[in-house]
Amino acid sequence: MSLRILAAGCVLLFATGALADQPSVQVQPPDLQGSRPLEKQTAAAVVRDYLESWQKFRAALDQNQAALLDPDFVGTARTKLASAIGEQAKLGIHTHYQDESHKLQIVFYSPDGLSIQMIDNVEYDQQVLDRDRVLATQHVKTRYVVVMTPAEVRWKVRVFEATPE
Amino acid sequence: MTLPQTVTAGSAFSVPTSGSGPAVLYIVGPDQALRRDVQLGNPVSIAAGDLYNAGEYLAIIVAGSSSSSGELEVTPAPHPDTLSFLATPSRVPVGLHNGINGAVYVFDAYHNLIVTPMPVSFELSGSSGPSQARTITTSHGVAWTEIDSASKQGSAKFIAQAGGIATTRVIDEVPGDPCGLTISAQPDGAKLRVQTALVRDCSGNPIPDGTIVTFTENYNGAQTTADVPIKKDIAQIDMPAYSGATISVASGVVAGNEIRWGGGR
Amino acid sequence: MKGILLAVVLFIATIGLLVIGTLSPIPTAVYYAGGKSLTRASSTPQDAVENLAVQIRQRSFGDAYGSLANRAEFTEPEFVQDLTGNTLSLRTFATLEDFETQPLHESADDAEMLLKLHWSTVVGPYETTRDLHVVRNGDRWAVDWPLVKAPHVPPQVIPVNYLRWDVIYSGAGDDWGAQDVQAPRIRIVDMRPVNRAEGVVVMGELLNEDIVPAFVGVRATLLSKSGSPIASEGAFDMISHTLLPKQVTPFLIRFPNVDLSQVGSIRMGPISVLVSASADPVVEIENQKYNLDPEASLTGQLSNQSGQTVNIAHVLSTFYDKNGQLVWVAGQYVDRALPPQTPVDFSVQVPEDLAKQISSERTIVATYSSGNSL
Amino acid sequence: MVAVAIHLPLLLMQLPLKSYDTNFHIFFASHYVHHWFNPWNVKWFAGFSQTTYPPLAQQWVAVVSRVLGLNMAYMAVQFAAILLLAVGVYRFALLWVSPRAASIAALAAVLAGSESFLVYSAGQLATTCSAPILLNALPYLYDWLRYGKGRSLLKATVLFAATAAVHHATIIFASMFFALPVLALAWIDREESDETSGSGFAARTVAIVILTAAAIAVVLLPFWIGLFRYPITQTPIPHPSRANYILSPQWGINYFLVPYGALILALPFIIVRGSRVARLRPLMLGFWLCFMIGLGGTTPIGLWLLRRAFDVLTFERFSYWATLLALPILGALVAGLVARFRLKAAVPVAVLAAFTCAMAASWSHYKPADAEDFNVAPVAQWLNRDGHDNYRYVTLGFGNKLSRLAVLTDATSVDGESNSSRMLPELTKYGGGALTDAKYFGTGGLESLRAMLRHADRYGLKWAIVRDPYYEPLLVFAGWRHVDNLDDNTITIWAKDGVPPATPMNTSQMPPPWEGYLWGTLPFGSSILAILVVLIPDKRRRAWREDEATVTPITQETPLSGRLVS
Repeated sequence: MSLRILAAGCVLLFATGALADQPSVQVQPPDLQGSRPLEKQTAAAVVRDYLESWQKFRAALDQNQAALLDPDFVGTARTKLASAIGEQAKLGIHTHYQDESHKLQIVFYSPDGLSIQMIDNVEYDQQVLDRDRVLATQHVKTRYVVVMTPAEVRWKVRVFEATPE
Repeated sequence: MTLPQTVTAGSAFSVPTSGSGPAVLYIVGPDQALRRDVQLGNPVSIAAGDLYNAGEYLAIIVAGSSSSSGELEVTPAPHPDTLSFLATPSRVPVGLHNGINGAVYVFDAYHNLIVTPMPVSFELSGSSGPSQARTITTSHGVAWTEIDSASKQGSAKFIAQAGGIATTRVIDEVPGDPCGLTISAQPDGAKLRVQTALVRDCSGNPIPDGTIVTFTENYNGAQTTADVPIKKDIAQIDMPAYSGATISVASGVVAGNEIRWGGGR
Repeated sequence: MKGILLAVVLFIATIGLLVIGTLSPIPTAVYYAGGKSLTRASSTPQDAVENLAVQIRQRSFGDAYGSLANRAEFTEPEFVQDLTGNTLSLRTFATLEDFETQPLHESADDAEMLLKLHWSTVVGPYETTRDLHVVRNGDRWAVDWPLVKAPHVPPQVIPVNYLRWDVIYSGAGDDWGAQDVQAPRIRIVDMRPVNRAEGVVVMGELLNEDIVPAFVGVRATLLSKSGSPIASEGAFDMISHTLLPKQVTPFLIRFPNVDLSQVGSIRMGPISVLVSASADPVVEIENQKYNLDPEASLTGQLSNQSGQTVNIAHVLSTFYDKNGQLVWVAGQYVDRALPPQTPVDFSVQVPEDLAKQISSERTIVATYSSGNSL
Repeated sequence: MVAVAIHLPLLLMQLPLKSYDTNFHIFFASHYVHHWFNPWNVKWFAGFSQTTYPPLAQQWVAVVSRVLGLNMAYMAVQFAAILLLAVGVYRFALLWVSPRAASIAALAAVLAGSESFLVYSAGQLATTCSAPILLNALPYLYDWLRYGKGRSLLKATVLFAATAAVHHATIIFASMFFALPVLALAWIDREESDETSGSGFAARTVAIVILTAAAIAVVLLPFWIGLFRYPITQTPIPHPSRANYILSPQWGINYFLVPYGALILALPFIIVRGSRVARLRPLMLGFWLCFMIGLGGTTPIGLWLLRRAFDVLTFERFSYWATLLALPILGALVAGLVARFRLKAAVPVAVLAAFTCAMAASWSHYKPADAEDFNVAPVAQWLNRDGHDNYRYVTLGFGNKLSRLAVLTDATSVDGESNSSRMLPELTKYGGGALTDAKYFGTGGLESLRAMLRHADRYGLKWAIVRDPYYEPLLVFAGWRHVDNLDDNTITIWAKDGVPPATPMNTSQMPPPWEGYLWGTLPFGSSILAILVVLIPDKRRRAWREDEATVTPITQETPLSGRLVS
């Protein structure tokens, strides 16, 4: 019940954010695997940190600055994104991502408490630019599987992968 | 440009193109960005291993000032290559129900999470007693289980296996709290040597050396205490020898027996 | 003529101000001069004791020794060792911050004086008291220093059979899923908040449930009735941070200027880290006696059972009432080093208002041995 | 030439780096190098504003460092100050004595023990830079009071403002000792020449006071705002210059014998000469008062006059100012002796002066600020790697290397060397100075250190970098773990587990951007303006000098000086 309230709260919170060029966010009640109960503070922190990671992801891919990823991404996710940024920079292109909506659901909380898996049905616009020249724009609707692991003061994205719906 | 709807990570594929003249093909996604010079009208070949990160990509052909684009989805390779096996705890008391848990994330050779369901087998085998095994099918690329710890102490192998790939963790199954803690005393010069019997847990496992045993001697309103580590299965200490003193023992929250020196037990 | 007069006035003023400044120095000058007042002729027992204290404060041990009446009974190094310890101890680096004297008895030829020395050390202030016999020698008075000779540790061989745990971590880097040793399991087995005049005090006991040593700490956060945090503090040095398997430590956390009536709940945050550690030294706490008079205190001796000198010991005592409920946690640093097999006295003070509730106690000792920190 | 011969080699050897405060000034300068218009410095005290200390000398170091690097830039600015001091003392002395005596005074300034003491032992860049500017302002003050020249008013005002921009204590305290005698002199000279009415003189005095006060208020506006918002309420920190030098002879050597040197022998004669010659009396009285205050706690006069400020100020600078005030009279004395006894006087005086200078310059070798020199680079490298700089640190036993480390590392600390800039209650409540030297401040210092370690979590304080094993017991009992060794195990690193990464602190004290722009513009601008206005030619200068020579009372009242001048 409390998670439903949390979900509703998140929707409200982020729906108001949409007015300020923020994506709309809908958090669905968890459909959990795993024996560990998920506290509402943990769920809220994971959602908050994930949405913040999108902002850093957008900025890093747009500005080709891998260092911007550091506070929010770790492990495979950080390595792959940083590698893509390096390739973009080498090709002289950059990518502007604008996420429009997220539908989030937590699906796994590992019994040791050291990983949380989330599904994000996301819609975003992807615009590839060669310096200031727009090469292409695409509206993308896909599903991300996200694995987050705790760092010292926040959850960081460790797996960030678009998968077939 | 005619794009395949999906390609498998790391596989070779080609993109047929139409028209004529030179152009540039970009394949851009969050995890990878590729560029190929192409001659329009000829197919563009992407070699095996060139596009290996799963995800949504935007493919763009740029010829002069015009461009066309399309979506391309790269899916993980179907065969597992790496298992991220989170097994905890590294030490677990013996005889604990669901005391050991493991979660496995299954990745392909390019560190893409394989989200198609597949069976993962877990097996816990200790130095003594039967092994415990179970098979779990992954959901969104992850499978997990919980297993009881054995009743005998020792190192247990916790193995996760999927698609022929196995990963092993070692779990130390350690004794529980001391059980039936008893002491005895003998005079040792002017002192009293107090020592425990062999310190065991309730399953008969010896309590590891270094575990603290607290001796307390009360005599005539004065108290003498010492926190003594177990060495070679027993703990011992020299205490003042007062006739009529009571000496008790405890370890953590477990209390042992009490003896009276000079006044019988 | 006017000019000469001005010069004379200025000379006189200068000399006058210098005399005033020296004979009646301002507090800052007194502080740097090393005492409450200047050393002066020891024409009274009080002067003699104060002069001695000033010399100790200035660490002029040679002068202090030279002023003693009974200096023939011991050497200057023995006197210095009595003040600073014969091996590294809390005394070694203590500075005498202040002192008090109190006459106990005086006759024409001798006197008894109480000298309270307030020392400042890195771990906090402590106080020592000496009963001094002062004797008249002509028109001067001199102190008979009651030397406490350092216990002589007999030559012996103590078998070294200590237990030690070392930890090998998986190393730096991000190798997710790779196995690492987990932090030790610890548990708060008792906790009680009390209201004191200075604020809220949260005390309790922490147990290392694991089979490996734990480096522990406890933080408490006071939450208001609405759930908002009021204050967050740690146990600092009122806990034994290294806990061997199944060892219990008391802890005490102070929240100055907070009233318990403001507190709705308390969030406890124990932390534990797996560390390399040694089971030694074992310190036996002998002859603990709880005294109500003259002031409530727990006294006893510490006896170092290992072969290694303990330079500084911190005695931490938990006091319970007759129902076994926690009443108070108190600590005391011991200013003398603990040589092997040699008892050293300690005394832990208890607040007078709680003294009568106390029925039993439990004491542990946290230790520091120089050069053993890594 | 003497300044070049003596001080240039010492500065090229970077001798001041061993002093107490040099690294502090370099640290401030290093901030201005990177953040000229943002005085908020996160590296100390979990964040503090550099508007708490006048910036001009440090800003000049920052500017020159673009060419020479920070260390040599400091030396260059210090050298410029020494040269300017010779000029300033000469010009100031000319108000009182003959040109020959003024020349000797200027020479003595270069050799003065207190100058060398402040430059090489104390490292007080701000004091040694501000005094020369003040001295150069005083002749213009005299000129304005005597003759009412508008140019002099402008020059005096601008130079006073520049003095304030370098050092607030100099303008607040030293200006009294220097300006009041000049005011009195102008009044005396006015009476003799009867050029100006009393009311006119008073009006000029009021005018320059108002103008100067306004200029100082504007030039250091963010400083005054900060002082108003956060008045200094911290518990006084002990400083041995407040000791009684008779009762504590070791401090007497440090703060009296070394700075004054052979000048002590001349003190009675300075009093006598200054008393006998009416025109020198204001200067002598100013000197006497400053001298007496400079004795710190040796007399009660400092406490009587300064009250609470006595426990905030340090007194070596008063001895410095007293020396400068004595120099004109000393110049006249020496000039007289040399004129009378020629080489028999000149040689011993020169030897004594050289000895005074040498002793003071080398004092930092005999009584170094740090017992041992060591390299902080490995510590900086450690802090800068592996994310260590996500947390704050505190050093223990680093002395003034604290500032050097802060220049080299990106990590932030809860400690620092600028006592007036501190706002954290753990630092201001107990009467201790920098935490790194906590043990030298007795109970107050150690209480402060314990309070800070107790609140490590609050400040993201994870690292204690220890060079003095004295502190180890505290760290052990307070729950810190030894995690690393550096520099052949002479430096140990201790960590506190469970501390969250450092987050910005004290942001309510952060000056708004407009204050940053003022701070980056006005003080430095005042120095540029001062250079420009001083270049404006002074038409009456030569005539005034001639007047001065003729009215110098020495020539009138003493046969000795009469011979000297003739």
